[in-house]
Formats: sequence, C-alpha cells, structure tokens
Amino acid sequence: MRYLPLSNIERADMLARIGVASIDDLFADIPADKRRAGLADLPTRKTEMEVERLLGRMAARNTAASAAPFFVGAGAYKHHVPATVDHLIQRSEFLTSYTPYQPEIAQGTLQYLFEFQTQVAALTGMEVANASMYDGSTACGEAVLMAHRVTRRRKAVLSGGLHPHYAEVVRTLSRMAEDEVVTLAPDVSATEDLLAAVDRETSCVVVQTPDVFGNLRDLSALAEKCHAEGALLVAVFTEALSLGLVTPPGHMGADIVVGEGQSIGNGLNFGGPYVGLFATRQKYVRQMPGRLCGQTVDADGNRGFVLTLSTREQHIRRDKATSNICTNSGLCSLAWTIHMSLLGSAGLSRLARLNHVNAVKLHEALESLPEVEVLNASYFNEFTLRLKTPAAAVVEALAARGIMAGVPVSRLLPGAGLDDLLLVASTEINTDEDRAALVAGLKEHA
Amino acid sequence: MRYLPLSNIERADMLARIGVASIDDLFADIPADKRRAGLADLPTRKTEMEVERLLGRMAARNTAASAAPFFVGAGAYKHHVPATVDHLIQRSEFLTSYTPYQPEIAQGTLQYLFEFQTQVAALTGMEVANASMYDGSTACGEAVLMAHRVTRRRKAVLSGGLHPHYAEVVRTLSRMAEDEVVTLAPDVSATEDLLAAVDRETSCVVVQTPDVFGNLRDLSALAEKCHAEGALLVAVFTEALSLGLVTPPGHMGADIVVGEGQSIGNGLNFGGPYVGLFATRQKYVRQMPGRLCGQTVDADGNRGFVLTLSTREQHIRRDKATSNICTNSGLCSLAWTIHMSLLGSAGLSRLARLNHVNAVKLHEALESLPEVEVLNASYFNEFTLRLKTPAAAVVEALAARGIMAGVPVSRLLPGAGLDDLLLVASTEINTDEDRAALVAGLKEHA
Amino acid sequence: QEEALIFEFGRLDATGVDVDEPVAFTSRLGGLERRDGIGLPGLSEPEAMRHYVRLSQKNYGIDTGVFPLGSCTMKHNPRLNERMARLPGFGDVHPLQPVSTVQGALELMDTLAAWLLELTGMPAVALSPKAGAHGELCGMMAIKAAIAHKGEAGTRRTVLVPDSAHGTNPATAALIGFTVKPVPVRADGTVDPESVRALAGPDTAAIMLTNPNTCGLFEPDVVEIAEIVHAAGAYFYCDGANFNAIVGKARPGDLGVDAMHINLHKTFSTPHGGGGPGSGPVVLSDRLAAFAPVPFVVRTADGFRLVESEADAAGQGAQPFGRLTAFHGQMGMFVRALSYMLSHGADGMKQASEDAVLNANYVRACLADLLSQPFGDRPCMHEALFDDSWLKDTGVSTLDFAKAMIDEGYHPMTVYFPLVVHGAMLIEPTESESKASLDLFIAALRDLAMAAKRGDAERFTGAPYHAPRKRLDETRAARQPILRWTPPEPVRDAAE
Amino acid sequence: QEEALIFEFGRLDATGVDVDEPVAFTSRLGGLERRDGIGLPGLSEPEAMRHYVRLSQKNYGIDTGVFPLGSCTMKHNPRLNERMARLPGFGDVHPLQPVSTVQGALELMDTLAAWLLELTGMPAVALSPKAGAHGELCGMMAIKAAIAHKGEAGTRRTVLVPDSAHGTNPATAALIGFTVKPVPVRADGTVDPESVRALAGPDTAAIMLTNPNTCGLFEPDVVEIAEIVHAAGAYFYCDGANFNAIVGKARPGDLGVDAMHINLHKTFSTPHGGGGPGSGPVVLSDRLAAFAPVPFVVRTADGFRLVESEADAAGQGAQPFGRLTAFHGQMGMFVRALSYMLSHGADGMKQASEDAVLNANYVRACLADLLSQPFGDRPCMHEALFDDSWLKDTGVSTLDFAKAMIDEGYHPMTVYFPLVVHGAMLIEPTESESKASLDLFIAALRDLAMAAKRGDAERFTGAPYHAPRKRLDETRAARQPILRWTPPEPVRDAAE
Repeated sequence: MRYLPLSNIERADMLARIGVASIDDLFADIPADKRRAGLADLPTRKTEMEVERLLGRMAARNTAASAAPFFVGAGAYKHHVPATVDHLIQRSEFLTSYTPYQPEIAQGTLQYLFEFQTQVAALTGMEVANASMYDGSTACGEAVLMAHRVTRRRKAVLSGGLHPHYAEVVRTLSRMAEDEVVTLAPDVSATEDLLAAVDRETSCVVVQTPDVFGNLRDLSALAEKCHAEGALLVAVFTEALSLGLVTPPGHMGADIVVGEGQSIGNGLNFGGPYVGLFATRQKYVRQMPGRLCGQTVDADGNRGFVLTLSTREQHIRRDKATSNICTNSGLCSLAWTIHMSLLGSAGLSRLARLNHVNAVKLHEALESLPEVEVLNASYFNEFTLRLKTPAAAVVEALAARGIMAGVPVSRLLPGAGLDDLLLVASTEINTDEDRAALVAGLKEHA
Repeated sequence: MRYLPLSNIERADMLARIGVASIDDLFADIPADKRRAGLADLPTRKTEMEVERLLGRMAARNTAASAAPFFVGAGAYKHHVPATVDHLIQRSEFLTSYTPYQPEIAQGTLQYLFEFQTQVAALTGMEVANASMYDGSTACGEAVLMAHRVTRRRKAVLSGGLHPHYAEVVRTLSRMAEDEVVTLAPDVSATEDLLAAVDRETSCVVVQTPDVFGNLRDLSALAEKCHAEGALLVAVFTEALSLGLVTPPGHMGADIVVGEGQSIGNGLNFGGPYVGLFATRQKYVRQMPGRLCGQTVDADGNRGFVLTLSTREQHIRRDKATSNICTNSGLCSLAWTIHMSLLGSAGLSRLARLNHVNAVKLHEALESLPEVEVLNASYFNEFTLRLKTPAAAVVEALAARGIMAGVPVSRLLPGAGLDDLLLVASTEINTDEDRAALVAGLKEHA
Repeated sequence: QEEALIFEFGRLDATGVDVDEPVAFTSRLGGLERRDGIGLPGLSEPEAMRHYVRLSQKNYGIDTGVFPLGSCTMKHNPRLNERMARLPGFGDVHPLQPVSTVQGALELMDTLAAWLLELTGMPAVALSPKAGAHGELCGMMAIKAAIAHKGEAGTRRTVLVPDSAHGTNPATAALIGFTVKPVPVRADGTVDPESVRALAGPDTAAIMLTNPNTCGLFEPDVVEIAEIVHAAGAYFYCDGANFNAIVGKARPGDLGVDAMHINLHKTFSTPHGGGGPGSGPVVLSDRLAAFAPVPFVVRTADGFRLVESEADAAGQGAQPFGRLTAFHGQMGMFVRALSYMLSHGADGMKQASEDAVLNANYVRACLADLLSQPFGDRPCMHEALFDDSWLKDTGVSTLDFAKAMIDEGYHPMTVYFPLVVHGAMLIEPTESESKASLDLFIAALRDLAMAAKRGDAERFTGAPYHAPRKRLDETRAARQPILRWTPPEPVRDAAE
Repeated sequence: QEEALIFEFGRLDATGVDVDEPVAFTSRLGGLERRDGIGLPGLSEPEAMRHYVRLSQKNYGIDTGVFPLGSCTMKHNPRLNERMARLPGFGDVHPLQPVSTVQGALELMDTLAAWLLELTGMPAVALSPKAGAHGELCGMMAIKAAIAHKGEAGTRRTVLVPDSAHGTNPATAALIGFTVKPVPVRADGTVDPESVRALAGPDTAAIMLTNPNTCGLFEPDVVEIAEIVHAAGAYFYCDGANFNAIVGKARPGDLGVDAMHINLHKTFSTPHGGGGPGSGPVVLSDRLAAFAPVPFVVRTADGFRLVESEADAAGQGAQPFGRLTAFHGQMGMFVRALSYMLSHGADGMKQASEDAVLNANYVRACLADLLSQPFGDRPCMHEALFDDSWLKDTGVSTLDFAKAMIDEGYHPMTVYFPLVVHGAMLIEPTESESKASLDLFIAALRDLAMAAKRGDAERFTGAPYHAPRKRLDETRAARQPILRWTPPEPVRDAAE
C-alpha cells in the first residue's frame, strides 16, 4: 500500500524487538469475542488512478458554479479567488502542521493568525477578534452563549432578518442549554420592531446586516436601546465582502460581531469548510470563545507569537471552559488572510463596489420584467424577488436550462408562506451574458 | 497592476535619487526615432478572472486525453502520474530557483540531479547520465554530434525504425553542420539490414527500440559490428517505461543511450516541455553534452554536490564547447526523479507489465476484426495496424465519435506510401471499455 | 531573517488583486456607505508570495519531519486527496444549489456514510459536525433529546467522565447543562467497571469514555461498562479520537457504544492545517438514530434528496434535535476522507491500524529501559505513554525535554496530557513512519535521555537553541494580552 | 539535518505507487525481457514527500528572497500561470491528436505568436525552439539557409560576435560550422560601429549582437550596425535575453534585426525551475521568414492547421530549413507566457520594463559611492554592472563578496560575467522587487562593502557560514568526477 512504509520483514523484526509473537498480541485487550479479522464487506485498496476515476465520476454529476450563470447566495457566495491563495495554503509547512502549541516552531502559523485577528478587527470595526471559528453559523451560536456569560442573562432575541439556518443553530444550542430564545417573524423588508423586543431580561439581540433578504440595516438605534437595557448587540453578516463598502457593525455600536468569512479566500465547497469570524470589544476578551494568538517575546527579547488566554479553554478548564471548541478553521483562515492581504483596503473596496454594481445592474435589468418585483429598498450584492409562481419550481426549471437562479426562500423557511420569494445574489463573476440569461429564463418561467 | 509593487510616489522618489527627471531619461540610449510610447495595438491589462476565462475558453476547445478512450502514442504517452509529483515540483524552492551555480544554497536541486543521473544510468543500463536535455529528439541530435567528436568521423546512419521526427532533427542538424547522414527506408517490420550500412566512415548508427512501429530490437549483433568498425551505437527510446520490462540498450552494447523521459512524471503538454535522457559510458564523459552534477565535499568535509565538468560548456568554452546548450529540463527532470523514486524497480516493472498486458489485450481484441492486421511480431505497449483504408481518415472519423484511435503513419511519413498504417498505443490508463470502443469504432470505420 | 508584519511593510493604497473599476452607478446602500479607510494594507502578488513562503519556513509539518504528537495523529496527508477535493464538481458547488445539480455530491456523502457505518458497526451517522468537539456536542445533544423523549429530562442530568478524558468531554457536557461527575482511573490506566457501577444511577445521562483511551490503552472492560451504563438507563458516548488504532480490529457498535464522533482529520488523514478545519461525523446507535440533526441525505428512487427541515424529517419518521450548522458539514473533508478510505480499502485500513500500533510499541520497547512507563511495561495501542519519574533530580522537566527535541529536528510529543499521569509524554508515531525514520528518532531520544540523566541540564533548560525563536514567554502574553497590531505612536519631530 | 540519498534509505522491494497486478498473459516481448533487478529503490509516499520537501528547503528561490541574478531575470512567477498550464485542455493534450481536437491549443499558439510579433515589430516567428540557446540555433540556421538559398554557402562563413556576448552565441555559431570572429567592445561597454565595419565583408554571414547588451546597456549605435551588416550582405542576429528591459519602449523590428530569440522564461516570467525548462521562440524578418522550421500553425477558413512536413510547407510557399524538435515546442511555457502577457497587457508590460530599469538604476545609484562602475556613472538598463577594482587590496574577491551575500540572506548576483569586465558583478533586481525590499538589499550590500573596505576579510573568504553547506570544492568535483551513486563496498565480516 503506497502510504505504508513498513515491509513484512521489518514488521517481523519489530515484533521480535517488542517481544511479542504476532501483531494480534498487541490487540489482546480487545475482548476476544469482539475482535474482527478485517472488514469483509468493504472493497480492498484501490490505485490512485481508480480513486480518481471513481471520485471524478461523482464530481462530474454536479454542476460547478463556474460552469453556469450563477446567482446563488443566501450565506455562501461565489467569488474569484487568486491562484496565489490556494497555492500558498498547500505549502507543506502550513498544510501538514498542527495547532501551534509549540510556538518556537510554529511562528509561521502564529504570525498569520495575529495578522488575521488584526484584519478581522479592522474589517468589522471592532477592537479584537479571535483566530476563527468553524463557520458563521456556529460563531453566531457562540456569540449568544458569550452574551449570556457577559450579561449573566439567558434570553436572546433573534431578528426576523437573521439567516434561518443561523437562527436554527442558536435555537438548537439554546434549547439544549435550556436558555430562552425569542425569534421574530421573517422580516422581508426590514421593518420589524426589534427595539420593542428588548427588555431587562434580554442578554442580546442578534441581527444580521445585510440581512438574509439582502436589506442593509442601520443598527445604531438598536445598539443604544440594547445598552440602555444592559443587553449586548450581536451583529451578524454572511457576506464578509459587504464590509468593504458598507458601515461595519463596530461603527454602529455592536458588542459582538460574527459572520461567515467564506467570501474571502475560500471556495464554495458545498457548504464547508468555511471560516467563522468573531470580533468583540477589548473589555470582553476573557469571555470570548475560541483560539487567540497574542504577541510576546522570546528568551532573547525578540518579538514572537503564542496562543494565549488558554485558561478560558477546554483543555485547561474542562467543564468550566467558555466553549468546548478545540480547533479553529486554521487553513481557511490562512486563505482568508492571504486573500485579504492581497486585496488591502484598496482592492477590497473596489471589489465590493463591483459586486454592488453588478447587483444594481441585475436589479435594473429585472425591472423590465412584469413577472418579478424587487422587494429591497437597499442591498449590497443580494436582494429578494417576488415572483408570480412558487420560486422553487422556477429555480428547478432554470437549472434544467443550465442557469442557477438563486435560492427559493421556501428552502430556508418552509411553510412560512413565502414560497413566491427568490433570493438572488450577484458578484463580480457575473457578466452581461449571465444577467441576460437569467432575465430571459425568468421571463419564460416566472 | 497586481505584479508590480512600486507606487507612483515611490517611482518619483527613486527617479530623484537616481538624479534623472523622468523615466524616459533612463532610455536615452534608444535612438529617438525608434522610441515607442507603448504598444497601442495590444489590449491593456486583464484581471485574473478575465485571463482565466479567456484561456479557459481556449482550453475547452481541446479534447483532453483523459476525456476519451485514448490510444495515441508515437513518441509521447499518456500515463497516470501520482498527485504527489505535481505537488512537489510546485514547491517555491524548486519552481522559482535558478540553475544551481551557487551550490551552497542549491543543494536541493543538486542532490535530486545526482539522484536523477544515477536513476537514468540504472534504467538504461549505462554507466553515467547527464542532468537531462530538452527532450528525446534533441538528445538524439546531440548524441550524433557527440559520436562525431568521439570517433572523429562525420557520417551517421539512421535506422528506418527511428521516429521520423527524430530523424528529421538529426538530418537538420547534420545538414547545417555539413555532416553526412544516411537514412534507411521506413522499416515497418524491423527487417532492415543495418549491419550492412556500417563502414569505417560511420561515426554512429542510430537505432530505436521499441522502434517507431513498436517492434523490439535486439541490438547486440549491431553493437558488435559497430565496435568492429570503430563506430558507436546510439540507442534511442521514446517510451522510457519500456525499460522497466525489456532489456536496456546498455546491456546490448550501446555506447550512447538517449530517449524521451516524458512517460515518467510528465504530462502530455501538447508536446512540451518534456525531458530528454542521455546516458553513456564513463570513458566518454568528457565528450558528453549538457549539464552534469557531481559529488564533492565542502570546506567542512561534508558531502555536497556541484555542477561539474563545466569546462565542456559554452559559458566557459564558448565556440569550443561540446554543445551550445545552456539549460536542462530541470523541473521536468525533478518530476521524473520523484515519480521514479516512488515507483522503484518494483513499481516500475509492475507498471511496465500492466502496459504490456493492456497492449496484448488490445492486440487480442483486434485479432477478431477482419478489417485490421497487427504487423508486429514483438512490441511493448504500441504496435502497428494495417487497415483497409487510409488511416488518417479513420482516425478523424473515430475522433468525431470521441475516440482517439492512434497516429496515422502518414502523419509522420507523408508520401511514404504507408497511408494504411496506424500506430496504436495502450497504457495502464486503458480499460476494457476503452478497448471495446476502439474495436467497435475500427469495425465500423476501418 | 525576520519577517515583518504586513501592517509594517504593506501600503494602504496598494493592492495585489486587479479589479475592473466599476462604471458610475446609483448606489442602493441606503445611506450606509462605509466612510473610514478600513485600514488594511495591500501587498503586490510578489510581496505576498514571499511573505507567506517565508512565514511557512518558520513552521514544522509532517512533511518536514516526525510529528509524534500523541492523541493528535499526525499521519501522512496524501496529495491525491487534496486534488480530489479541488475537483470543480466538489470544490465549486454551492450548498443551496438545486439538489438536481448536486447528485454526485450527495452520492459522495451517502457513500462516506456507508463506509463509516461499516467501519464502526453502527446503524446511523450524522455528518454535519464540523470538528471533533462539535461531534461530541452532536452526540450529547442526541442523548439529551432521547432522554427528554423518554420524559427523563428533569432527572438524568449527570454525565460520567473519566479523569483521563480530553478536556472537550467535560466542556461539551457542561455546555448543554449536564453536571460532570469524574470517574477515577485505576492504577493500570483504565476505567474500573466497579467505579462506574458505583456512580451510575437514575440521575445518570451518559458516560463519555475514550476508547482506546488517552493513555494509549484499549479499555479491557468496555463491554461491561457499556452494560452497566445501559442497565442504569443511560447512554454510552465514546470519544473516537483514537479510533485510528482499531479500524478493522474492533467495531464500536459491537462494544455497546451509542454515539461516537470520528475525527476525519485523525483517523482518515484530512490535513490538520495548523489547527483546522476538522470534521467530526457522529455514528449513532438505534436508540439515538432518530434524533440526529438536520440536514441529512436520503436515497430515493429518483436519486438523492436532502432533508433540511425538521418538518421534512418528521415526515421521514425522524425527530431531529435541531441543526448544528448552516449547511451540510465539511464537504471538503468528506472528499478527502473518502479518497483515503478508497485508497486504503478494507485491507489497507486494517494494515494501517496494525502498523500504527506496531510503530508505537516499537518506540515504546526501544525506550523502555531509559524512560519510565506509568502503567508498567505492557503493550500499548497507537501511542506510547511515559511519565517524568525518570527525570527526577535531573533538573529537567517534561517541557524542557520536549523543547530539546526541537533542537534535534523533531517536533515534541504531546506533554502533560493525559492529566492523570505526572509529566506525561505521549508519543504517537502513526503508521506513516518508516522503520528507518523511527530508528533515527529513537536514537535521538535515547541520546537526549542519556544527556538528561548525565546531568547536562543546560541542553534542556535553555532549549530550543536552534529554532526560529527561543523559548517564548507565555505568561507575559496572557497577563497583558496583545491580540492585534496597532500603529506605533507617531514620533513627534522635535522641530514641530 | 542531513538528507540521505534515496539509494541510501530506499528499499529495492518497496514502491510508493500502487499498480494492479496484471493477470497472467502471453508476453510479446520477442525474448527481450529485462532480467536484472534494475536497481532502483522505491519510496513509500510519506517517505518521498519528506525527502523532496527537505531537499527543497536547501534551495533558494525568488519566493524566498531577492534573486538579483544579472542576465537571468529572476522575476515573480505568478501562480495563475501555473494553473492555466495545468488546465486539462492544455496539459493533457497529445501533440499528435487529430488537429480537429486541438483547435484551442493551436489558437493559443497563434495568439502567442501574434503578441510576440506585435511586441517585437517583426513579421514572423518560429515557436518550436525549446530554450534560448535552441532559439539561437534556430535563428542561425535560418540565416544559414537564407545564405545557401542565395548561393553564398561557400563564402559567407564568418559570424561576428562581440566579446561581451553570452557563451551560447559563439557556441551556436560554431555548432553549425561558422567561424567566430570576435568584435572588441569599446571603453564604454558598447560596440563601435567602426569595429563592425572593419570586420564585415563578403565572408560575413551575420553578426550576433545582444541588445540591451550584457553590460546592461542599450547599444546606442545598433541601427548603424544593422545597416553596416546589411550593406555587407549579412544578417543581424539579436540575442534577446535582455528584451525584458525594452518591451513597449523599442521594437527590435525597428532596429534592423533579422532574427531574435525571446526567452519566455526571462521576459515573460515562465519559471526557471532550477535550470529549465525554458522556451525560445525566434522572431524573423521578411528576409528569413520563409526558412522557418516545421512545424508551424496556419489559420485557414476551417480553423487552425499544423504544417508539419517540408512538403506541406512548400505548398504554403515556405522553404523550411528542417525541424528542430519532435513536436511543436514548449506548449506549457506558451500558456504561461500568454497568461503573463494578457495579465499585464500593453500598459503593464511597458510599466514592467520601466520598473525593471528604474529598480536597477536605483540600486546602481545607491551603491555608486562604494562600488566601482566599469563604464562610469551613467544610467543602465535593467541591470547594474560593477567591477572589482573597488576591492583592490582588500583580500576579498568578487566570488568572496558573492558568497558573503548568502550569509545576509540574499542570492548572489551574477559574477565574472560579462567577461569584458574584471571581476564583474551584475545585479538585476527586476520589476518584482518593492522599494522596501530594495532598500533592505542595498543596506545589506553597503554594510558588506564597508566591511570589505574595513579589512574584515574573514567575513568573506570563509563565506558562506550560514548556508546548508560551506563553500564547496569544485576543483575536486571536476578532477575526479563522481556523477552517480554507487553501492559502498560490502564490509566483510572478520568472522567469515
């Protein structure tokens, strides 16, 4: 087997050195009646060529985003990632390294995490950030738990504009932790009265901007209300690129900002792995979940970096830890920080502008269609259409024509009576031809 | 522009430091009437995404070998290369390094070249090998020039089984160098009388095995005859993998062995870059062209490697050099040596056997067809078919059906009256389905 | 050479990504335009390339040397798997595309699930957990849901966790409201069924047992422990971090396990990537299967379907406890893990487990005369555990010894874990090391051990001497945390 | 750590490639089965990965630091280009597939050719040469063919080559039977037209002139030289190794050039790869175009066609001098070069040339007070040339100085070339270096230069001190060449 270096002769020599007669002597602790002689129902080893064929055949049964006019978003976005990014994250020294618990030989990982944390803080307009979480939705769940810890309250209020999957993650966690959650009704046009939902029991309000329907939200008044009631404002985003163009939550008073970082540096990957971003105020840093990289000095006085504040973490504090989380999304955060370092403020804001322009162009093109209505007053690169027929069927019909039209709201909120709504995202990848194809398709099928 | 780090402010500062008023002052030596203000007829810079689209569109207009039943050979062969190989050659320290003229910081390149030379020598059954040439055909040309130097004669004899392109390369070089070449008639069934062509004027005989028609040749008698006449035997191969299964030229008395290494570690690349292999006897080493890596010690007495015998080379000897060659095929030789290190004798001979078996299976499947006749008495993984109609048309007809049937001999030897011959190669990539598709296609179109 | 921070050499006006300047347009941002400069430096592509290549050179990886990190399973990461995960049909597919356009992706998930079930002997699996600890959460949530379903939510609130467990175990249990009750480990490093029997009762929700355990031992009484727990009406959660030792040798399903997470990045070699991403599918027994979270894949006559809502799941007879993450799990890791499984096959995976155990025992046997073993000179599974009693009076600590390994070109082993062993050193060579490599490694450790015993303390207490950094001050980092770069105070020109 | 040779640790019975064992079969090998063991060790994949990763760590590349190698043009290699070359439609296409199945590949070659012609102002190009020196051979063969066509094969047998030329120039001319006549370089580092006039005559076949030349200077009299050569009935071959300095600023076609090779790996950034592969297309004037070798691409109403035989070419009115290589040239490099061109565009390529020249002059200006310039303090093109007169009496040679740069973390510049300058040091920073990077580089060189002048000779003569190897004994390597590994003599056991 190509991955296994030992020969049978070596195996025999090693058994002799150990002083046992056979390999099975080393497995003697397994109860005799539970021992297996192998895995008879599974196929035996395959050559690399065969594996490529098998998996290649499966892959070929999927339509890649770049192979079609593509307008699917709702929490994950198709962007162009420079070839440099994927090249660099595959460097052996990054790819095959471990969590940097031995900082003297992990300064590469640690320095990029320190740079990553600084970038995330700047992007979100916050003071500090952690070294990444699994994804945006789990970061959102962790934000609520952190708000409980900070406020010593246990009731979260979820906006009706929060991505339904994020809301489900929070509700699942809260149900299990026996905390309270108030979820507002789906809020297509960003008109809900969140302020009214905040009281002295509220630990936090969780609100997304751009929200799941694409609306941009000014959080300033809500932040004031939260702070007046002693609650925290948790701001969520699913499109990190939006922060290149719109006011970041940190500038509107948010206490915790979490979001999905996939748009920067990371591919769609059918949903994962992604990279959760988590930022907060300096004063809450010891309540923050997840891994943190900090600056220090070595024995010679030279600057260096280490994982720090690990007394919050499970491997030290066990059942008193701030979170059970053990890994971060290391390699995805590396991709994120490389892409962000390439972009810089200048590239980021231009790229964000191009996304917005493409969405505006699509909006304008769609206005000619009597079959559809754009519901948004504001948006970044995604908005909601009202169709004359159920959106799910329209999406399937367009898919059959090779057009990926977007996400039917009914897929995210089944049974909510929003079957005629379609979420449409447009990024820098869309061309005039893509837009024309979508308009033509909707004209025919919507 | 993403590749250019200077800002306009920096450019101005630097011009000031240099002490000139404008960038054009630095180009003052260009005659004024020849200066250009740019390249008006060419498009301006494109984003990475646009370049991917443009080139992706061109690439999509080609049928990839792995996308079709594939039997094309005649000097380049489709083999499976482990993913490890391409990963490793893209390591920055290999990819972006230069010819190892500063050996203290190029031991990585030098050690793999030393290993490569040893592997090539072992594979060909020779004593020494160089650090690679451009490809098999140019290595063949260099072999003839070397034979001239060694024998101080200037007449080469080319077998009719030599790949016609290789023969053309040698003839072009010889015509230009005003040397003599005798080319025997195309020798489909390896029955030519090469011994008769060797005389006291002959510097070398160039003979290929497996020859271009796929026949395996025993060179022993020819070697004896050459040596009796004071000529060298130059043995050529275009399928390096064959040496895993058949007697290497070095064991049959060849003095110089050259060939195409593409089959090991390197993709088809529409003809290049490939890697030329060049091996000879120790006694001729100072007449060998190309780069050589040798073992030595450093100032501490530790083993190390350097480029050596460079007094043969153009940058030292200028017009007295053994060759004008300046580069080798560094990265391709790295791919070759990595793949060969993974294979080892054990993997190599098994892979070669699998190739041969697949060819035998194809042969047997074709025997059922009255439309075709296999001409070879022996072969490794490629043989010649005689069809009832011109092979070029058959190949086109099968290509239209998505089958890559092989190479019409008329493409290599136009006007030679061999239009009904088809070269068919079969490697480890071919499946039973591939063979069935070819047989069915030939049944219908041949 | 030192490598500056991007903030110290990057320019705020520069970018390494060309983007077409958009045409003039009417903004639809609702007055929320960002007005600050963001403050992120941009690097040209050559600058970025060099920065990250140089940073990488300060790292140690499996590809650069032996990485004997016990419990972490740093094995070879085949590049085939990287290539497969990057096929456009896997890497460039959106989680919310119409399911008709992702049938191959769903097939892959279904195939991976089938392999995991066969390997573990379990009837169900939840794929969506994003890491090992997330898998633990998933399994414990399923247990909590099952308990609630039986009407015992108010009473069964205690989870038994052996002292030797990973920290994630108690943290996970506590996170969802369970009270953690420690189970002492007996002198031989394993759990005594009688300890469990004494603690298990009507208040017990579950036991969380690692097997093979963190001392590198297979729990010989695991079947009896499972029976005790089940008899008490509780569930057996197995931490599967060390499953890599027994693939093809024993099946958790045969041992009475109700839930076990599988670290795809440990057992099936998806790269650790400097700390993630991981992937932690959870296999579930019949007693828990119905409570698995959404989404999941079902096979129908028309192809594969994704069940994404609780309502849809209910229609399938399931009672999912909810949702763990926005989408369907770590697809990129699924592809790599399946590529690993297909490559090894049944025979290769069994051989891999055997080789992992063989290598660990070989290291153990070759060091047994110098280092001390806390539980006596007996075979281990895939990792060899030593304590620090042999270092007594040498002035060298476990940490010092670990740091000195760096100077010999090796990554240290896991130290000070498991907590039940004083000054623990946990060595897991994995099946990826050749005998030649192990022999060099053993020789280096023997040389160090003899130096320590000889009293050459300086070689250890100042180590590492030959690394990109000398020993780093972790206390200072924690006391005054500096978690981000801030611009230096502007130096005021005296003339101003 | 030392890295052993594969022959020293690999096993002859091992392999890292799984291959299905073929079924029994009837061999058709004609009795020529190989019977020796071949003798090649096989490495498991993890062993191979580590071996080559560790070897790579002993190398220096553009990605790891400044690589100021004059005349070699070590500029940034964009990874986009690597990705494009690996598209299956380019990387996985056979050169002898039916042309109907490779129309995109031919389109790419045709597009590349069109760009090269526009950039150089020339009417024709031969793409097949596999490297710069091969391109020289192509160009000189075309010249020889043209001379023969005019019936002057017997008389025009001399080629003029300036002393400053690359060694490939005289070697190429000699290879195909020309006699090389050196042209002296005048005191300012350029060629005096009068020297050419004095040498050119009816026996002259061509001049081979590098422009910009190897002293880093644009030949100011290039047009007059071209006229002299043409007036003598000879041809002007231009070595285009330094074309990267003038793209968008001047066109060889406007200067009277008849043939010029273009190093795609220098001017258009295809990676040097430790010594290749290169690619050396040759642009040709109208006087030579007809003699270009086969194969070449022609555009027809039905698409692109490959002209592969001399007969076919004759039908197109061409008289190819023959064939240079088996197939169509370095397709992999064509893709990368076109990707580079498209990315830069006309504006970017001009800017790149300007930045390359600006960077070189900046380095020159910042070192001019310490180092000596052989041709005075005047602007250079893309590379700055110094000689060793400033090192006189320091006990430090150019080589020592170069080796000392290694200890500062830099790759040495080109040394002892061009031959016309004593102890030459040729620095080409390229456009890829940022100003910040150059400032560090300049500071390091200034520090070294001052140390040399200060008499700190030991820092130089023993250098490098901090490299994977101390200075290597090249004489010993050449005197008793060891060009391959051989098994050590078996140690005979005394007891036997």
